[in-house]
Amino acid sequence: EDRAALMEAHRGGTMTLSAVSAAGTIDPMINYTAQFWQVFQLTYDGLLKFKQADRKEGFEIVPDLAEALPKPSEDGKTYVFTLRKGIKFSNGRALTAADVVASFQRIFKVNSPTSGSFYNNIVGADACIKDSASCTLEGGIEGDDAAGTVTFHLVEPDSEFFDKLAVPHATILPADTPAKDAGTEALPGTGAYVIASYDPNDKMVIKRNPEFKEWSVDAQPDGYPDEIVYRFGMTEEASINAIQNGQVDWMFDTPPADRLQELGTKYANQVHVNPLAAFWYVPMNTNLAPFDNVKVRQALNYAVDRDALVGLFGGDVLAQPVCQILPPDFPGHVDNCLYTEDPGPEWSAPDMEKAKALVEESGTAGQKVTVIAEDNATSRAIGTYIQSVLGDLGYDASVKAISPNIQFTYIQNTDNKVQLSVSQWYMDYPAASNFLNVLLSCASFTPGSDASINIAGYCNNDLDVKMKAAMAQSITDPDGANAEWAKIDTAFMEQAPLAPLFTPKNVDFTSSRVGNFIFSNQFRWVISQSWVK
Amino acid sequence: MTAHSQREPILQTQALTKHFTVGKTMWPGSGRTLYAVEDVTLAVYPGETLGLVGESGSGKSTLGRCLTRLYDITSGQLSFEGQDISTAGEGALKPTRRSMQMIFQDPSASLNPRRRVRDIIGEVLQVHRLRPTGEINARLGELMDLVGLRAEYLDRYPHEFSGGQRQRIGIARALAVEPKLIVADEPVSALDVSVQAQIVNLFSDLRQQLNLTYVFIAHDLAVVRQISTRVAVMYLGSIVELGEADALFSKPRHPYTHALISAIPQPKNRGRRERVLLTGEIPSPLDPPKGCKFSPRCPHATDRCRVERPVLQALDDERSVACHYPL
Amino acid sequence: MAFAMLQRLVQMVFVMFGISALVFLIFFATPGADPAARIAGRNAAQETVEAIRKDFGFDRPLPVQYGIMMKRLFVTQDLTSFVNRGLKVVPQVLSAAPITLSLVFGAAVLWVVGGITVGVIAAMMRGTVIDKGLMILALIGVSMPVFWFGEMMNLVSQSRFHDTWLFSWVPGLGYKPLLSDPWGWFKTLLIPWFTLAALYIGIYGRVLRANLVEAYQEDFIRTARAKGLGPMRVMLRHALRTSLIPFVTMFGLDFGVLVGGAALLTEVVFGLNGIGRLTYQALLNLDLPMILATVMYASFFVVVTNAVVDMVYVLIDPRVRG
Amino acid sequence: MNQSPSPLLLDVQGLSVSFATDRGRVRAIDDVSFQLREGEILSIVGESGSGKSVTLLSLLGLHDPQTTFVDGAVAFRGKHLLQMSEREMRRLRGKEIGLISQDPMTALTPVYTIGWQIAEQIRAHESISARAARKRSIELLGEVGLANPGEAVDRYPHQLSGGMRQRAVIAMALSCNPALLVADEPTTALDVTVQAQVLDLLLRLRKDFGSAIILITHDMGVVAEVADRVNVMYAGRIVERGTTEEVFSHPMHPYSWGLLASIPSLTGKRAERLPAIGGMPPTPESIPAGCGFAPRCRFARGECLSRPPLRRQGDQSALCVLQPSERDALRGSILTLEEPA
Amino acid sequence: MSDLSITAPVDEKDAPVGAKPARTGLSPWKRGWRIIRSDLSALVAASILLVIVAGSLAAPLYADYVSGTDPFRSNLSGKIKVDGKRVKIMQASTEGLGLGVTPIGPTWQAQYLLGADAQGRDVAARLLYGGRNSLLIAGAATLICLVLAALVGICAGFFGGITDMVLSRILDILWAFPVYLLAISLSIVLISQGITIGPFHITSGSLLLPIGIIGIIYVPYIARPIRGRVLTLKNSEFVLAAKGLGIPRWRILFHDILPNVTTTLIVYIPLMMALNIVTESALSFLSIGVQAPDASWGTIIQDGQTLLYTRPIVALAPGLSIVLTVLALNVLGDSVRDALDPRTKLR
Ligand SMILES: Nc1ncnc2c1ncn2[C@@H]1O[C@H](COP(=O)(O)OP(=O)(O)OP(=O)(O)O)[C@@H](O)[C@H]1O
Ligand SMILES: Nc1ncnc2c1ncn2[C@@H]1O[C@H](COP(=O)(O)OP(=O)(O)OP(=O)(O)O)[C@@H](O)[C@H]1O
Ligand SMILES: [Mg+2]
Ligand SMILES: [Mg+2]
Ligand code: NI
Repeated sequence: EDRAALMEAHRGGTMTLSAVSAAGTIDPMINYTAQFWQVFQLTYDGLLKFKQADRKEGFEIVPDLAEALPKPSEDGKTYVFTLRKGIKFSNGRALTAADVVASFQRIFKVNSPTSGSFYNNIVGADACIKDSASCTLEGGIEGDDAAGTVTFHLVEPDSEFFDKLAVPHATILPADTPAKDAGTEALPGTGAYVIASYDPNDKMVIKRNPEFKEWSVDAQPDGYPDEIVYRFGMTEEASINAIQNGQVDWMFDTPPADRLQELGTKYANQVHVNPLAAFWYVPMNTNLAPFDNVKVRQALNYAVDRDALVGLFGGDVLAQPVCQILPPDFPGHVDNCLYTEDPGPEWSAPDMEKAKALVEESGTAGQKVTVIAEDNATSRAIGTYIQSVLGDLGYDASVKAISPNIQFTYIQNTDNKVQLSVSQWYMDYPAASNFLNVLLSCASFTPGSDASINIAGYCNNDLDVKMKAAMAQSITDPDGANAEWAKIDTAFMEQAPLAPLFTPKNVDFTSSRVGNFIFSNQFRWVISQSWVK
Repeated sequence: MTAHSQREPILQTQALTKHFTVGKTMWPGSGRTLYAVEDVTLAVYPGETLGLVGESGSGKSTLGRCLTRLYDITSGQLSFEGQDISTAGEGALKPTRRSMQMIFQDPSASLNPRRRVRDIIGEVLQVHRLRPTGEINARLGELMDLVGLRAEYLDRYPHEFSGGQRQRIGIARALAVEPKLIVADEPVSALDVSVQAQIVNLFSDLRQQLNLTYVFIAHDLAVVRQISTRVAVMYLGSIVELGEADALFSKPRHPYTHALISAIPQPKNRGRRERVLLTGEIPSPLDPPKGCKFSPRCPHATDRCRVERPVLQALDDERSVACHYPL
Repeated sequence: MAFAMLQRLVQMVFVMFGISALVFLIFFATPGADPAARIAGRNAAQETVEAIRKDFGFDRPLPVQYGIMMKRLFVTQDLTSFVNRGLKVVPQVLSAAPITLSLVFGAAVLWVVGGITVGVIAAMMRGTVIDKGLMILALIGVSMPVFWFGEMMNLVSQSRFHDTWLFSWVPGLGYKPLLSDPWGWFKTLLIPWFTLAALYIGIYGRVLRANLVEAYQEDFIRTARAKGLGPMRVMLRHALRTSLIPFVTMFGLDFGVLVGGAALLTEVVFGLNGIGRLTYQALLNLDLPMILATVMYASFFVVVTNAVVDMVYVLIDPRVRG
Repeated sequence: MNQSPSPLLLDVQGLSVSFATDRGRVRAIDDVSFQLREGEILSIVGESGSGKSVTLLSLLGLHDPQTTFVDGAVAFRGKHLLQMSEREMRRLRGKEIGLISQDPMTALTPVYTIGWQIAEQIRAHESISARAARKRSIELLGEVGLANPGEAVDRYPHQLSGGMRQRAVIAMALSCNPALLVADEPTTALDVTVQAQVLDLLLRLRKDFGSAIILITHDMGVVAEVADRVNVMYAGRIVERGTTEEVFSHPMHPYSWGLLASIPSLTGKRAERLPAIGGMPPTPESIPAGCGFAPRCRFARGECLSRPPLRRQGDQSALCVLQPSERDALRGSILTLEEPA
Repeated sequence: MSDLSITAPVDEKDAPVGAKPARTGLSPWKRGWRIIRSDLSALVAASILLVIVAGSLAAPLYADYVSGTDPFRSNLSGKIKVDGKRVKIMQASTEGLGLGVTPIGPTWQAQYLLGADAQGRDVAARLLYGGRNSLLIAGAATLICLVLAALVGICAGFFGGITDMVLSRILDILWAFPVYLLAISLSIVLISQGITIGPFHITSGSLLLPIGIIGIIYVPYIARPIRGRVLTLKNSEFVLAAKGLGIPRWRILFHDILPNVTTTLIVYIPLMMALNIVTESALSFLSIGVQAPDASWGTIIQDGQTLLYTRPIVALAPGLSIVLTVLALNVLGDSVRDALDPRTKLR
C-alpha cells in the first residue's frame, strides 16, 4: 500500500498518551529527557534529523531543514548547509538563515545542558559559555539570507557533528524567540504538529501545524492523528487499566513488573518489545578501596549472575545479559565476553570460583562496601542483588537507595565517596564515543563535581589517545573506526572500571486501536506515524 | 493583750501591692492588670494570731503568699524581723524561709503525691541542715508526734491519708524548720466539719508549745474568731477593718464587716435574724470601683464614697477602719 | 480584633520564615544537591555547570540566594523548578491544591460524621457489647497504617473484586476534576476518602466517646437530666454540644496539616497529584523551589486553620467570648 | 408546729444504696427512712461522704443504673418512684421535683444562655411557644431576685457571678412549680453574704409557692436558719431526726452533740479549745457493722458492735444505745446548751 | 467547759483511711501496676505483644532452623522442593510473550511458608526480622522522643522567660511542618550522607538514623503537653510549699516536678510506640527508613507493593503484623493511662 492510500484511510482522530509525570520545560533547547525528545520529533526540526523510521533505520541521519547533508571542507572544520525554501514556522513566519544563526546563539544564551559538551566545538563557543548573554558565535556560524546558506566553522574536525545537529537541542526556532527558558509556553516550530497547550500537572495538547507542508517523509512526515493528548499524573497501574479499556492509547512508563505477565499473555498483540541502545551497569570507583584493585573489579564482573538480573528486570524477553560496554547492534559492537564461565562471544554463567580466587588474591575480603541504587523498584532490586553478590564474595556489603533525581548527581561526585552504584546509560546518538568516550574518558572525570559522568573515575591516558584517534578516523573511515572502538571496548573491560549487567528492551503497551507501530532505535516510538482510526 | 505599739512587729508591710497580668500572650502590652492586693499596710506582732477574713477572691491567699514571699511583690515594702525582704532574692531569703512558713488550704494539693511523708519532711531537714543525718529519723518522729500522727506513717504516701491527717503532715512539714511565724491559708476549709475542730485545736496547742506567731487566713469567721487575737477584714484586695478579735466581732465598725458578720448563719442565732442583706455583686478585681471599693454594695454609701477611696485609719488604739463613715 | 489579626499575621510570617529557612538549610546540607549540576543535566560540561551556577546565582551567599528566592516566590511569582526547568512552581502548587482539598474535604465530612456517630453511639451504649465493638473497630482504624490500608483497598477494589458488583464501579486511580466531571470526581475519590477517614474516624470516635463519658460526670448533665429531658436530648444538646469544643480544635489542627500536605501517603497510594505528593516528589528530587513553595503553602494553611479554629471557637464556646 | 399536719408528700422507707466498685460492692446508704410533708423544709446534715447526695440522687433516679443498686420504697404523692419507668420518671423530674445542685459554677451547661436553659425545661413539660417560654424565664429570673432579668436571660453562665448563677439554677428548678425542691448544698460554694441572700430566697419561695424543700448541707448554722425538721446522717445512716427545735435544744445522738459543740460561736466568750470529735469519718468500705459512729464515740460500749436500736422521744428519734436516763448527763459533759430562744 | 474535746486530738492516732495494713507504703507506681494487672484487655494486649516480641527475637532461630534460608541474600536462581517436586523460586512466565518473573507463593511448609519476595527471599523469615527492626526502632525512637521532649518541655516550663520563649517558638515552627514532610526532609539529607556528631560518624545505612529521625519529629507533640504539665506543677501548691520551705530550685525540679512528669511520660510510652511503628513503616514504605537489605515491616510492604497483584501476601502479612502490634499497644496504652494518669490524652 502506498502512503497516500494509508493516509486517506487512517488520517484523523485523537490519540491519548499517558505518563506518570510530565518532563518539565518544553523548551526544546533545554529539555533533556527521552520523554519529550520523543514529542519534539513531531513538533520541531533541526537542520538534520534522525530518520523517522523503523528499528535501526532510525539511526540514519537525513537532511531536514537543510536540503542535503553537506560535505565538510578539506580540513573537516567547515560545513555549509543550504536551507530548504518555503518552510514556515507555526506562527506564519518564514524560515531564514538568520533564524538558524539565532537558534545556535540561543543554545548558549539559555545555557542548554549540552552547550558545553555538544556545541563547544563551534568557533566562538568558548566566549559564549563564559558570557552567555552576549553570545554571538562570531566566526563560528554565518548565515546568508540571500543565498539561504548557513556556514559552520569548527575548532576541530568532529565525526559526530551531524548527530549533534540532529538532536532536539539544535532545533531551529524563530530568531525573535526570547533567550530564556520557555518553561510551559510552547515555542513556534516547523514540525507537522504544534504544542497547543501544556500543563505539567494535567496534560499537553498537540495539534496539527496549520502552516505545515510535508517536505521530507524521512525527516518530518505528516502524521495520522489530528490531535494528540498527552495526559500526566496517572500511575502506571491506572494507565495500564486505561489502555486495556481503550481510554488511553499508549503509556510512556514501563509497565510495573507484576503486570507484565498479564500483558504478555492477554494482550500479547498490543505489546511491542524493542531493543534499546542502552545498558545497565555498575560503575566501580577505581580510586577507592577495594575497587582501586583491578582484581576486585574483575571479580565482581565474574560473579554477577546476569541471568538473575535479567529475571529481576522482567525476564529474557525484556533484557539481554551483556558484559561489554557498547550495546549489541550498536556501531562498534563486536561480541566478546571476558567475564563468563568460559569466555567467548556470549555471556553464559557467572564464574564464582574465579571471582572468589581474585578476591582472595586482592586480600580485600571483609571490607565495607556500599552500593548506591536509585530508589525505584528495578534499581533497588539490582542494588540488593549486587549487595548479595558482594556478600558472597566476602565483603561486608550494604545497599542504599537514593531518590532517582539525586542519585545520578550523587554518585558522580567524588566527595560522596561512592564505591559502586547502579546506573544506566542511554545513548544520545548512535556513536561508540557516546558510550566509551563519554563514560570513561579522562575529560569526563572532574573530582568534587556533581557533573562528572565518568562515575568510575577511571582515567587511562593510553585509551584516551586511542579514543581521540578513533573519533578522528570515523570522519573518513567509519568502519575502520568502529573496529578500533571494539578494541577499545575490550581494553576498558580488561580494566573493568564498570560491570555491564544487561541491555534493556523497551516495552510499549498500546491500545487495540493503535495501528502502524513504528519503533525507531533512536527516539523510540514514532508517534505521528501510528494511527487510531 | 498588750498595746502593740510597744513591741517590735515580727512582720510588717507598707503599702504592699500585688498585681497580676492576665490574658498575656507573647506580645508586649497585651494582657490586663488584675489588682489582687492593693496598698496593704499591716504589722504582725510576735505571739499573736492575726486572722485574715474576707470573701472569695478578696486577695487573702495572694496577700498570704506575698507575706511569705512566695510571690514577688509588685510594689511596697515587706520586712521580716526588721529586715527588708521585699525584693530579696532566693538566696537572701533562705534564712527568712526558715523563720516563716506557709500552710496551704488544700492538704492534698500541697503534698507531692509521688513522695513518701518521710522524704517530704526529711528533705527540709536535709536542705537546711537542721539535724545531722543520724538524727533526722528521731526528729521526724518528734514532728509526727507533735502533730498527733504515728511515726509509722512516715513511710506512707499522701493519698493514703485522710484530709485531716494530710493537713497535719503539712503542718509538720512547716514546723520542721522551726519557724517563728506561720501563715496558714485556710487550713481547715477543705476539712470535714467534725475534723475542723481538731485542726483548729492543734493550731492553738502548737502556738503555746512552740511560741508561734500566726497569720491565719479563713473565710469561716467563727473559726477566725476562735483562734485569732486580732482580725483583719479584706475586701477586694484591701484591708477594710482591723482590730481586736472579740471587739471586732461584737462591734464591727465597717459596714462590710457588719454585713459579713450578720450573714453568718449560727445555730445560736436561730430565729434571731437581723441580717444586713447586701445587694449587688462583688466587683471584678480587673476593674475595681474608683472610690471606696465597697461603695457599690454599701447601704450607707454617699457620693464621697464613690469618688474618694478611704484609707485604713486608726479609730482608736485597737481598731482601724477604711471607711469615711465608720459605724 | 485588629490587634488579634495583626498578631496572627506576625505569627504566620514568623512560622513561615522559620520553616523556609529550615528547608533552605536542609537543602544546602544535602550532598548531590548541587542545583547547578542538576539543572545542567547529564553529561554536561563543567563550563556549562559554571555558567548555570552564575546565571542562577548559586554562587552567591546563602542569605542573598534566600532573599532572591523568596522574592521570586512571593513578589514576582516566577520561581521555577530546579528539576523541571522552566516549570513555574506557584501555578503547580495552585493546581495541586484543589486535589488535596477535594480529598481532605470529603474525608473530613466522612470522619466528622463517622466520628460523631461512633462516639455518640458508644457513649450512649457505654459498657455494652456495642460500645466495646465500636471501640475495637475504632482502634483498628487507628492502628492501620494508612498507606497499607490504601494498598489493600486498591488490591480489593482494583484487582481482586473489581469484577464483582461490589467494586465494578470503581474507576482507575487518578483524579478527575470536580467541575468537568463531578460524578467521576466522586467515584474516584470515594475510596481515598474512606481510606483517609478510617484513621480519623477511629481517633475522633474514641476521643469523643471519652469526652462524652467525662461530660456525663459533670453537674450540668445531672441538671439537664433532673429537668426531665429525654436521654437523646441530654446527649446531643448538652453533652455533645460541650464536647464539640475540643473536637473542633482537633479537627482544625488535623484539617490544617492534611490540607498542608500531611495526606501525602494517601495521595501517593491513590495516585492523586495533590500537595502532599507534590511535596514528597519535590523532596525526593531535592527541588528546592518546589519544596519551598509547598512548605510555605503548608505552613500558611496550618496557621490559617489555627486562626479559623480560634474564630470558630469564639462562635461555639461562649466562654472565650467573655 | 402546724395544728393540722399537711399531707404527706414524700415517704422514703428503708432506702439502701450500694455501688459496684473495683473493691466489690460497697454500701453507701443503709436503711434510710424519712418523710416529708407538703410545704415543709427538711434538712439533711452530715459530713462529706455520709451519703447525702446519694440519697437524693437515688430519689430522682439520677444515679448510674449500671453501677448503683437501690433498694427500698420511695413514695411521692403515693406513687412509687423506684418502680417507675424511665419515661414516667422523666415526666416527674423537673415538673414535680426540682433539683438545685451543689455547685452553681458547674450546674449549668456552659454553652447556652440561662434563658435558653430555663425555657428548655419549661418546654420539656408544657407545650408552649418559645416566646412564651422565654417570657416566663424572664419572669422567673425576676422572681428569684436578679436585678435585670430581661438582660440576664441572654447571658451565658460564665458571665454571671456565683450567686447569680445559683439564682438562675433556682429559677430553673422552680419553673414548673414543683411540689418538691431538692437542694444539694445550694450555698456551700458561695460566700457568706451571698449565701445569706440565697437562703433568704429559699424561705421566700417556700412562702410564695408552697414548695416543700429538702435541703442538704453540712453547715449546722444553715440548718438552724431555715429548716423545719432535721435529719442527721452519719456513715450512710440517719442517726438522728427531729424538728429543728428539738435537735438543737436536746440532741439525742453523741454525734449530734459533737457536731453542735465543735462549731465555734460568734458571740460570747471564746473557748480555749474547741470541743472536737476525734478520729476521722469512715469511708463506705470501712463502716463498722454496728454503730457507725462507735469508733469515734467516747461513750461507745460493747453493745455498739451490733446495730443500735432506734430510740424515740416524741417526734424525735436517734439510732443509739444510750438510755434516755444517762443521755442528759453525758451530753452535758460535751455540750453546753443555750436556752432555746 | 472543762474537758472540751470528746477525745484529745494529740492522743488521736488512728489508722489512715481505708488503708489495710498490707498496703503500707504502696507507691503510686505500684498502685498503677496493680490496676493494669487486673485489667483483662491489657493482659490480652500484653500477651499479644509478648508473642510478637518473642517471635521477632527468635527470628535468627527461625531462619536457621526452620526456613533454612538467609533472609538477606537474594536467591534469584534457587530452587526448593514443594510437594516432592523441585520448583524454581522465581518462576518465569512461559505463556504468550513470556514477560515477567513471579516469585513463588505461600507454600504452607517450613520453607517459604509465606512465599518469596521479588529477590527470592523467604517472606516469613523476613517478617520476623522485620519485626525486630520495627520494634527496635519504635522503641528506641520513643525513648529518644520522650527524653528530648521532657528536656525541652521541662526547660521551657520550668525556667520560663527567654528559654521558654525561644523553645516555644521553635516548637511552633516544627508544629506547622507536617510530620511526614519533616521526616522525609531529614531522611533525605541523612540517608544520603549519614551524620557526624563529634567523633562519631553514623553511616547512612545505620538504624540509628530512622531512630533519630522518628525520635525527633514527634518531640513538639509531646513537649507541648509536658510544658503545660510543668507549668501547672510549677504553680501547684506542693511546689509553692517546697519553695516556701527554702528548697533549692534544682531540688524542686528533681524531686517534685520530674517524678510527676514521669507519669505523663510513661503514659505516652505505649501510645508513642504505636505511633512510631506506623511512622517507621511509612518512612520505610517511602524507602527512607530502614535501608535494604535490612528489613522492617514497612520495607516488606514496599517490596510487596511491586507484587501486590500477583503475590499480595507479601504486603498483607507485614501490614497485619503492624495492625496487630499497634492495636495491642494502643489497648495497653489506654489502660496504662487509666491506671496512671487519666488526664493525659495523646490527641
Ligand atoms: N496566679 C494568679 N494569676 C492571676 N490572677 C490571680 C492569681 N492568683 C490569684 N489571682 C486573682 O487574684 C484575686 C485574689 O485571689 P486570692 O486567691 O488571693 O483570693 P482569696 O481571698 O484567697 O480567695 P479564696 O477565698 O477563694 O481562696 C482573685 O481575683 C484571683 O482571681
Ligand atoms: N457512683 C459512685 N460509685 C461509688 N461510690 C460512690 C458513688 N457515688 C458516691 N459514692 C460514695 O458514696 C458515699 C456517699 O457519697 P455522697 O456523695 O452521698 O456524700 P455527701 O454526703 O453528699 O458528701 P458531700 O458533702 O461531700 O457532698 C461516698 O463515700 C462516696 O464515695
Ligand atoms: Mg485563697
Ligand atoms: Mg454531696
Ligand atoms: Ni494584743
